[in-house]
Amino acid sequence: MALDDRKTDFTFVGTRPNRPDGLDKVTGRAKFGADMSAPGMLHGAILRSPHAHARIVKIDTSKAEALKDVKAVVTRADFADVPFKPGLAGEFWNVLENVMAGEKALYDGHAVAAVAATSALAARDALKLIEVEYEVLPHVTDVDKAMAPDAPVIREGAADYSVPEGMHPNVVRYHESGHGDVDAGFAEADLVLEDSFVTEATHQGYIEPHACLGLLGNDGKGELWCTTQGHWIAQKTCAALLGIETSQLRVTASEIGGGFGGKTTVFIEPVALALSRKANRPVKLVMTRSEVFRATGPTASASMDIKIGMKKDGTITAARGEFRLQGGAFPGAPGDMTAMCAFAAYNLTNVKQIGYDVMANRPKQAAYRAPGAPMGAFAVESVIDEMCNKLGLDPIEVRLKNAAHEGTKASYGPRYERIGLVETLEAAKAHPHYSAPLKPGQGRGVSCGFWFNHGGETSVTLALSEDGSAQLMVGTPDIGGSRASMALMAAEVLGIPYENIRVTVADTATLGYNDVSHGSRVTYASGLATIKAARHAVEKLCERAAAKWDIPVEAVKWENGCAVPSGPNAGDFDPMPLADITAKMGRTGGPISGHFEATPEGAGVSFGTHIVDAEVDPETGKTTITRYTVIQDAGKAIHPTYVEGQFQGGAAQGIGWALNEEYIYGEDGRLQNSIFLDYRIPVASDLPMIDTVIVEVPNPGHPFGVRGVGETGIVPPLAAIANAVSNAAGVRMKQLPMSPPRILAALKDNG
Amino acid sequence: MVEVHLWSGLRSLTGGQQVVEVEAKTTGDLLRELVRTHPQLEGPIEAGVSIAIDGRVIATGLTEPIPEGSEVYLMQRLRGG
Amino acid sequence: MDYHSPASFAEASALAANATGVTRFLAGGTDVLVQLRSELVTPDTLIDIKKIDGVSDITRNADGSWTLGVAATGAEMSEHAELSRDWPGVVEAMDLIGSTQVQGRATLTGNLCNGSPAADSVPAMVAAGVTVSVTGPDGTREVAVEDIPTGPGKTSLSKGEVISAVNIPARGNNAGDAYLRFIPRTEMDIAVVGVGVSLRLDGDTVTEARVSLGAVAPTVLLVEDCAKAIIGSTLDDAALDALAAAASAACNPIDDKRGTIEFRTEVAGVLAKRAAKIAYARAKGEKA
Amino acid sequence: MSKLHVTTTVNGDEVDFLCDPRETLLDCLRDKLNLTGAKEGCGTGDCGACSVTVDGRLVCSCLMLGAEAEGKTIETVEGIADGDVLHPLQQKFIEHAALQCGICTPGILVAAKSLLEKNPNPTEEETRYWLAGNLCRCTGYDKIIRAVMETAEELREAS
Repeated sequence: MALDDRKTDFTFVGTRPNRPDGLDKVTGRAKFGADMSAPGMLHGAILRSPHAHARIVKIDTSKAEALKDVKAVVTRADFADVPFKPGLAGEFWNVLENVMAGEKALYDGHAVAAVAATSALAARDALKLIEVEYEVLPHVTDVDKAMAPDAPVIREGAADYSVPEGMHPNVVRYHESGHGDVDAGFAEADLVLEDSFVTEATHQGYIEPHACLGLLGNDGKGELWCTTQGHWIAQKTCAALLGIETSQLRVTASEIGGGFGGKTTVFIEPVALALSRKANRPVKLVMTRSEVFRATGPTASASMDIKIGMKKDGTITAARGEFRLQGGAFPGAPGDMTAMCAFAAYNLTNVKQIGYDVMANRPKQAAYRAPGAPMGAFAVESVIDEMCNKLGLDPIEVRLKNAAHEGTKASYGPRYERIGLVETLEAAKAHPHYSAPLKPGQGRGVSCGFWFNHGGETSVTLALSEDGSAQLMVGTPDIGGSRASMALMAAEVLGIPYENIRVTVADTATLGYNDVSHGSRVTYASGLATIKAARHAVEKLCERAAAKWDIPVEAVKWENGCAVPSGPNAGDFDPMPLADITAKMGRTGGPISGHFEATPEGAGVSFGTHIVDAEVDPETGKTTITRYTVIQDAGKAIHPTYVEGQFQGGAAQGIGWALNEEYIYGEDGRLQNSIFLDYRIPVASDLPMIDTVIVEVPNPGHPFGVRGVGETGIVPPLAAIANAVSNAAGVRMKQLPMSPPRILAALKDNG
Repeated sequence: MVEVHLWSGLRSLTGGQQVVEVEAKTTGDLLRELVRTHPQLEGPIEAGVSIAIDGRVIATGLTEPIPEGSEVYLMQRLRGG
Repeated sequence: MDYHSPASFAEASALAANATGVTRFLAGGTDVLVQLRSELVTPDTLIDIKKIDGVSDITRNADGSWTLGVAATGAEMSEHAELSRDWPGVVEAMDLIGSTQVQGRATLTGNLCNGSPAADSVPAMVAAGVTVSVTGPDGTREVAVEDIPTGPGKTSLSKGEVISAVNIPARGNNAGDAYLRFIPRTEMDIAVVGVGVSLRLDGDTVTEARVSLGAVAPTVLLVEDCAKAIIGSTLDDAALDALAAAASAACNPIDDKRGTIEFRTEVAGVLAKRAAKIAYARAKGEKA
Repeated sequence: MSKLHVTTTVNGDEVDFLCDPRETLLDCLRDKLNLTGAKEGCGTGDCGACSVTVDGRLVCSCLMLGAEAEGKTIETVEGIADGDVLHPLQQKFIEHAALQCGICTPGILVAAKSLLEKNPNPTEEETRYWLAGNLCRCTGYDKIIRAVMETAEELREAS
């Protein structure tokens, strides 16, 4: 994009108006996934495997079917009966297998059958009458054990081209990249440090369980209401799994009660539709919290080895990392992303990274905020911190010395465009937090973090009304206030008040394909499309003005919400406000809309630096986070308050991951902590205020300079907190979560 | 000709080369030519790749122009949460 | 499931005595409903005792002792200034259970009858020497709190028996109690270790003490050795170390998702010291 | 299984419904009375998204049976605003962006209102502990706590 196309002085962008859907959300009238009902509606419930790995010998549903309240029972056979489109393979096949088990139950909580009945209680009661005969198989849930020669095989033949010969069949993808000669680099170093790190799987922990209401007739036409980050992917996937035409299924996204990556695929939606088709009535399915934990995507667990060489002055001479990620019983653990992001903050001559995608008997991992990046940053930034300690160097100075900047060859290959890492580090160094005195027992940690960000398919329509207001239809569900950002950007282009723009998340029948609200893409991609759709409408507005003034359209420009002559030579006309044009639009050429669709490529990578203070109780190993500061490059903050909110939310989730959240499996392979009581996400009293600094280094790939901000904020916290805790406790913590028993044990081992 | 830098994991599919040359004016051309000249690259390309042109990451697009002399990297397809 | 809301404990007892299958009494319901919802326990008969007269009352008797109705909630206890002054440890222990919302419903009796070794209010009640009135087909008897739980999820109550009141002794002079628990977060967790201490002083010297431990054995423990370690002392460092050692020695915990054997054993000693110091300060009339 | 007939007052309106003894107050509010403002985030009293007040006392409606509502007075998020005038907390939550996805918001508003009625001048620590049973996964609580404390301050100044 040409630089002169970029805007730098703003009227609306950068202000902090109330969100358009605020009233709905504070009065309880906003409709989330479970809030919809339909006439004649049935309630569904899903039977789940109690075994981590078992062959399904037989399912007898006859007793359940005999109940008068039960209107349909489905198993995998009901999906297989469907005349699938040829070639249901790859990820569609994986999703089907995850949605309803086939020959084997692959993890504790894997769906094996489902019921639709006249009430939720009746459906749950009916599940108890379904008899499933299992042949229990050996299982494995740990990533390193799943790679060991004697590990039970989850599925033969799941590995792709990339896996070198001789690896266990549970290793399904392999990634290797880097540049330079790491051995030569290590030889140049004054200090070489090598260490291993482990992180447990964590769940996105959105407060709204998955919920949907599906209606499907035997004519192949259906309606689906669901809580999702992307209703087009839900449409496409459900259609494929049910063997119907994509366009015959209309999907409406409900308000979404959090996603963080976990609602980028389907779980219960195809089941509700299958039940509905069989019962010929609408079916509502709502997961319990326990189902959410057992059967929807946690992030991957990881086991990692890092080796870094450093000169006495802090220059990194070489870096090597090996990242083994376990992503449940299906391919998909982002070992490649972990590897590519791990060293991305640094300007390295010699770097090598290896990533593994490993299957185990756990639920299919789903994306979770910068998927893969936080684990790698934890390992790498811990080693760098330890090296700073050993060499007596300031951790921010060392990071600045090695920081990537424009033109640096990234660890994952290409050279960076304009990036803002150095700016975040300089801001961190200058922040009062960094120089504030620490109390006894406290430690300070810093870490950098990197994420790619994403563009994705995007389609936006903006329609003007006769009174001069505008309705904007976007296809990306609003998870955190994006309606406000869209309206601000549209207002900026149109020059009409923010309040005059109504933003709607359109259903799949009213807009072209839109990729999921993920990859920090909404403000970037839907924002870019909104700007261009608004500009498209402006072109038409200018045409109408030109026609009225009888001058060439090139002689008209758009300024402050009015068409004006572009210069003295264009003629002497009073500015023509938007509302004057739209008032007569029906008689001057017809309705005026703007539209834009594309797959914008230019999301712009993003960096952040976090500073955290932690206090450790040496007698109990309990950690308190006493101060936290997030500094991140947003490119351009459209609505700064919601940008701050993204920073704060990422940090809070990182604090949970670092300190207490984890998937705990018993010897039997069953999940031990499938309720919020035992899956300990941070509560209000656990956290301090979270300070934020928004750095703005504009992204050359967006008209207003936007970089996505949603994900990067969860990359630095694990390492920053580990560094703070390690510095407070005087012992290096290498395993997450750093729960009190682990810290106390480490303190004891350290004497 | 465009010099395409591969990630090192792909060397086993290109007879050890980490940089290969193909004739391409767009990202679509580039992928097609890569598969034509190195058939073993079909696997990774089908599995999904992104292309960086002078540092700008093209996640999926096949129509992006590749200017003469630009630095081109093949990358694993990026995903997000 | 049948739902009953009897008007008296005799009626409640008779309903339970004549019921078949699984019977549960419903006070605050913060455990019963969780078990019902997760289908761990679906009672055949559910007896709601909150319609019985006086079950929410908190009464100070003439001798200084307290009688609490079985449906008096944690919130009502915390709001009761006199009770909080007499038995801050018991009140705080109850207050630690769950959220503000849970406090609006949860009761001492429910916490006790749930039979969890990690129940926060139980060690505090045991340390305080609390008893409960148990009404059954044969009338009402008084039972020490420590004699109610018999193992995880189990109590000594027999069919048809229902707790009808909670009796807290008179606090008396120069005495104080405290309860501390360890949880990984600041709120909303089940105790990994809990310690209740109640003691009385003569001058600076401890003359009476009861120390109890939660979450370190199948039932809440009343640990005599802990009491012995501090009785006769001024709670000096040697006494505190002896207390910690006795507490750790009394532990017979399990490894589970909430904590390890080593952790629980170690932290039981740490918390015993800290709780004893608070109780001691309170007995001396200091703010703690 | 016979159903129970329950008569109760919700947001000032006398209502009645039939429920299974196993159904929670939350089930009844949502499915029988179409008051879907209270949400089920966990069903175990751990998330607070279903918070309501019963006879003025803050509770989780998932931890109370519908049958227990007989004769009680219940207030939900739908009853917080006074006609078309938002409660100051509601207004402040919008202004402060104290919500992102908004699923926890109804429960937090009910809980925060209950706090300010009991304690018009809460400290940050008191506010955080009072709201510890209301999980929010989006905001890190920062803006929520600020919104509650600023509302408290404004209400104190106004009275």
